[in-house]
Amino acid sequence: MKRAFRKNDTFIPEKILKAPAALLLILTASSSSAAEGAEHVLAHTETLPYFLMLLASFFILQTIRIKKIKIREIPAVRAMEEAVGRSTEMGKPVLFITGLKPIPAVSAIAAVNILGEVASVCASYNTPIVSPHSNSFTMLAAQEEIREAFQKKNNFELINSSRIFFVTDSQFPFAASVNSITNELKPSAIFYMGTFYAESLILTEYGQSQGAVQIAGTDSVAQMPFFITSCDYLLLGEEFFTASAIIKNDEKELRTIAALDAAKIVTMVLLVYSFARSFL
Amino acid sequence: MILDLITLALIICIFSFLFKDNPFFKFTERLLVGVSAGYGFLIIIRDGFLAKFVDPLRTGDLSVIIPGLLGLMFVFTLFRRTAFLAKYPLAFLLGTGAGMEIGPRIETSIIKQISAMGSHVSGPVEIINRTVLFISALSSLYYFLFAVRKNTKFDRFFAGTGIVFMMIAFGATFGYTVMSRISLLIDIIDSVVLRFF
Amino acid sequence: MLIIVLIGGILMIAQYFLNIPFLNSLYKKILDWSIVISIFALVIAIRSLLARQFKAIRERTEHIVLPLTTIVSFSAVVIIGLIWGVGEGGFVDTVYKKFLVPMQAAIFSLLAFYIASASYRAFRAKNFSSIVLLAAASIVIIGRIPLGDALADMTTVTLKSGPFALIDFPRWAEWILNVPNVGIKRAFAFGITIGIVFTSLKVIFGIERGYLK
Amino acid sequence: MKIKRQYIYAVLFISVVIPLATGLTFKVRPGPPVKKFYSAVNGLNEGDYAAVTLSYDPSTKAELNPMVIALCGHLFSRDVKIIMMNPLNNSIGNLGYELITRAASLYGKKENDDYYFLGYVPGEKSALQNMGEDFYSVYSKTFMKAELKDLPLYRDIKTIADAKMLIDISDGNSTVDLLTYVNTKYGVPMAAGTTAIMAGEYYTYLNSGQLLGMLGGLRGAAEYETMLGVNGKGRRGMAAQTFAHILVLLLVLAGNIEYFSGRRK
Repeated sequence: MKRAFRKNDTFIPEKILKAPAALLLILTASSSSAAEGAEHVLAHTETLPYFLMLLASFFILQTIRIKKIKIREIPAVRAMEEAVGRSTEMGKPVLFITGLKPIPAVSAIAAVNILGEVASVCASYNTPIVSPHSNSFTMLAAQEEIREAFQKKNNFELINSSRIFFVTDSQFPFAASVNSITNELKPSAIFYMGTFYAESLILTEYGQSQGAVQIAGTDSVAQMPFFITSCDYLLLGEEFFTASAIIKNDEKELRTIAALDAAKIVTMVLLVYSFARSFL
Repeated sequence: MILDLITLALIICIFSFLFKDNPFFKFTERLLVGVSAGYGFLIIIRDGFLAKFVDPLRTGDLSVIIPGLLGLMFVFTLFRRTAFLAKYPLAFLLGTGAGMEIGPRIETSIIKQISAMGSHVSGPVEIINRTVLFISALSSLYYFLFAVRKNTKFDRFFAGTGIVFMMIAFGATFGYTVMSRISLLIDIIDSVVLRFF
Repeated sequence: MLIIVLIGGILMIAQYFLNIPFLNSLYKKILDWSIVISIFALVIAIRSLLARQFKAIRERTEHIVLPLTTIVSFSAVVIIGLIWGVGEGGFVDTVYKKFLVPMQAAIFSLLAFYIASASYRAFRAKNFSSIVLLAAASIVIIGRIPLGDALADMTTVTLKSGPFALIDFPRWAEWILNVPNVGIKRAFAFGITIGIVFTSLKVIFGIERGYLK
Repeated sequence: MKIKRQYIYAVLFISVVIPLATGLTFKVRPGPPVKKFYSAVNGLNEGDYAAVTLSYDPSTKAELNPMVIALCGHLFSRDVKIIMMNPLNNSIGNLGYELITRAASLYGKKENDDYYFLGYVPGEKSALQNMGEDFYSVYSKTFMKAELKDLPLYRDIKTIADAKMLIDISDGNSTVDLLTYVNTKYGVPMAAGTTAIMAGEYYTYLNSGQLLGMLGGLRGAAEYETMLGVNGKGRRGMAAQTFAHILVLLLVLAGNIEYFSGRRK
């Protein structure tokens, strides 16, 4: 099995990818009509064609070679490295807070992915990273991610001084504790990534008052205004899910972003169709 | 009564943090962390360990041994040599978690919402409102496109429209939230502080 | 390891779209299983919490009372709870009602203060979009308090079609919440969901591998 | 000149304490969502059953308790029977029981006759679905452990669809679940009360007519109390809200004056 996982190789070889891509395209086209006849096997038939469309755009853009995918610049992504650099200059650790929703949730997976990228920047800048958690799964995944990032850069000393730990799983005691940690460490860069609830402003206002550069990324729409007012940079909406791919900047990852665009254009078309229908 | 006084004192300790970080706040914070972690632990023992692990074992449902073993692998992170075993339960969680969220998400956040945009409208006010709603949704979706946007006049205008609408929505959310947050303070003052006067 | 991710992911997607009883019951099982796994993970997490406190005591990085507070309060709650249970009216229940709930409310209410300082600092009319943000926020802020009603009552004129308020913050606020706000919320829901689906697909098909090698 | 944070905090604290301590009240004008809510509840007849689900955490009780109190009063005064439960949130049970008991004693209503409190059952969404098939497959006992089989409720209510109305008081997305599993599927009319933050999202459902009415935040509670002609926590809070909101506006203004005067230099 080991041979299948060469460096820079996706899990599934590209040749195999082409077959489902073609199949999916046909399925998408035919599913909306076929679904009606097959309700005893299929559930959620109104959702299925849309899902197949997403799947198709995902696979198709994996196989088509686009010469150069240029991603629009996202200030928050560029600011991440600068923020770590600033911490290094000031000799302070970087603080990374993951959201309250624990790991089987996709927002937590995305947060840990970004944590990995930030950690590898930290490893090359020789800056420790501190991350308090409110959930054990997220903590364990973060530990693995950070160990991996520092080992890759052969920076073994900092694994120990980088601290990933659990505080408590209840919302406001966690917020109070993070404020206390912020006060103790006086970090010059704080990252907030994941799903946040009301505690967002408690965390960011205090971090702001301590003069830290704050970069946030979240999928909780209700909290975005507060991240905007109290943080320096924010990964809005789906930018949060693509950030780790943009930092990595490898071709396969960029292709998934192009696929995301394609899926969104289809959604926009559906929206236009639905809007037009409302006048009939 | 004594309990209420202790609560009041601890609340004052928490509010004192607004003024300056101080030992009293630190003490209260540590106390809270300990108590809430302990309480959370007890709850998961009752609702998780006993209800989802011990009870099924008692009734002869042996399938819970699988997550039990996966869970035990986490314990191996305590030893350097076996730490890699933690990746197996994580892989299980990542895979199933990623798969679970797809279907319901699409249904509630996309399919239902798109069809809500297609409900019938009549009368000039409704038509204008629906059009504004449509433009705000479309332009902000456009703003978030990553790869296909080119720097043209149309692009700047349409994405700019998206930003303006986003700002309106964010401003409104902020404004409305002020009320929620002040309510919390009112409640605390009303139910705890003013009781003693 | 990636094969676990792949199979788990595909099975879970399939259970949503296919009417196969086995998969549906597997889905419910797996929900329970993650809870069982989390118990073991929590043990590690609690160890990490306590180890940090003991380290602080050993290395004297802070006053000894602070880490001791956490250790003692944690152990007290856990030991008492394990012996006498967490039921109605017991010690743990009292701690929850008389201590945890009001304390959480107190920390929650810090937000009232923070939202005030955030509004002082952040709403600068720097450019067009921040002016829009400021205007929308102000309209809703006034529209939600009796002052807005009073202004509307004062400026009401009677037209042919009935009374009409010239300055009607409550109604404007209502419109903003009802129309552009809903549009934006929907757009975000679309974008975020597509983002979530693609992140899931990347995980399932092993494109985003991270530490799972 | 920059205003120190601590001063802002102090002024805010004072501007909330004074109106509360003096018991000042202002007039609020009910808006359309609350008017709709009121008339929907008023449409219930004597002896009808209304299901009230509490789906919030004690941490948001500040905004939602006044609604529950006012709603219970409204329903009791119209002799509507209440089935109160919290199937989607485990932690609100005690508080909810306390609220309804207090309201009942004001109107001289008897537990397990004029009102029922059923508490929490595990299962969340699947519990909701089952309520539509057979109510007693989900609940067999009340919160205080009385057997439902022996109560009048058992005779009148077979499924959730026998309730004339469902009112969800929530701080999250639970109303959406109830709309899908109870309203759409079994046709029980629904209304909701929610926090100010969530109200923005609920307008979608109000718009589409899925919700008959909505109470949004403390303001919603205050409007509702005004329509009922009672003087509750909602209206009392609105005076403090007014001062605090005006303070926030002044702070925004001060911030901008500071910004522009700083830029001119």
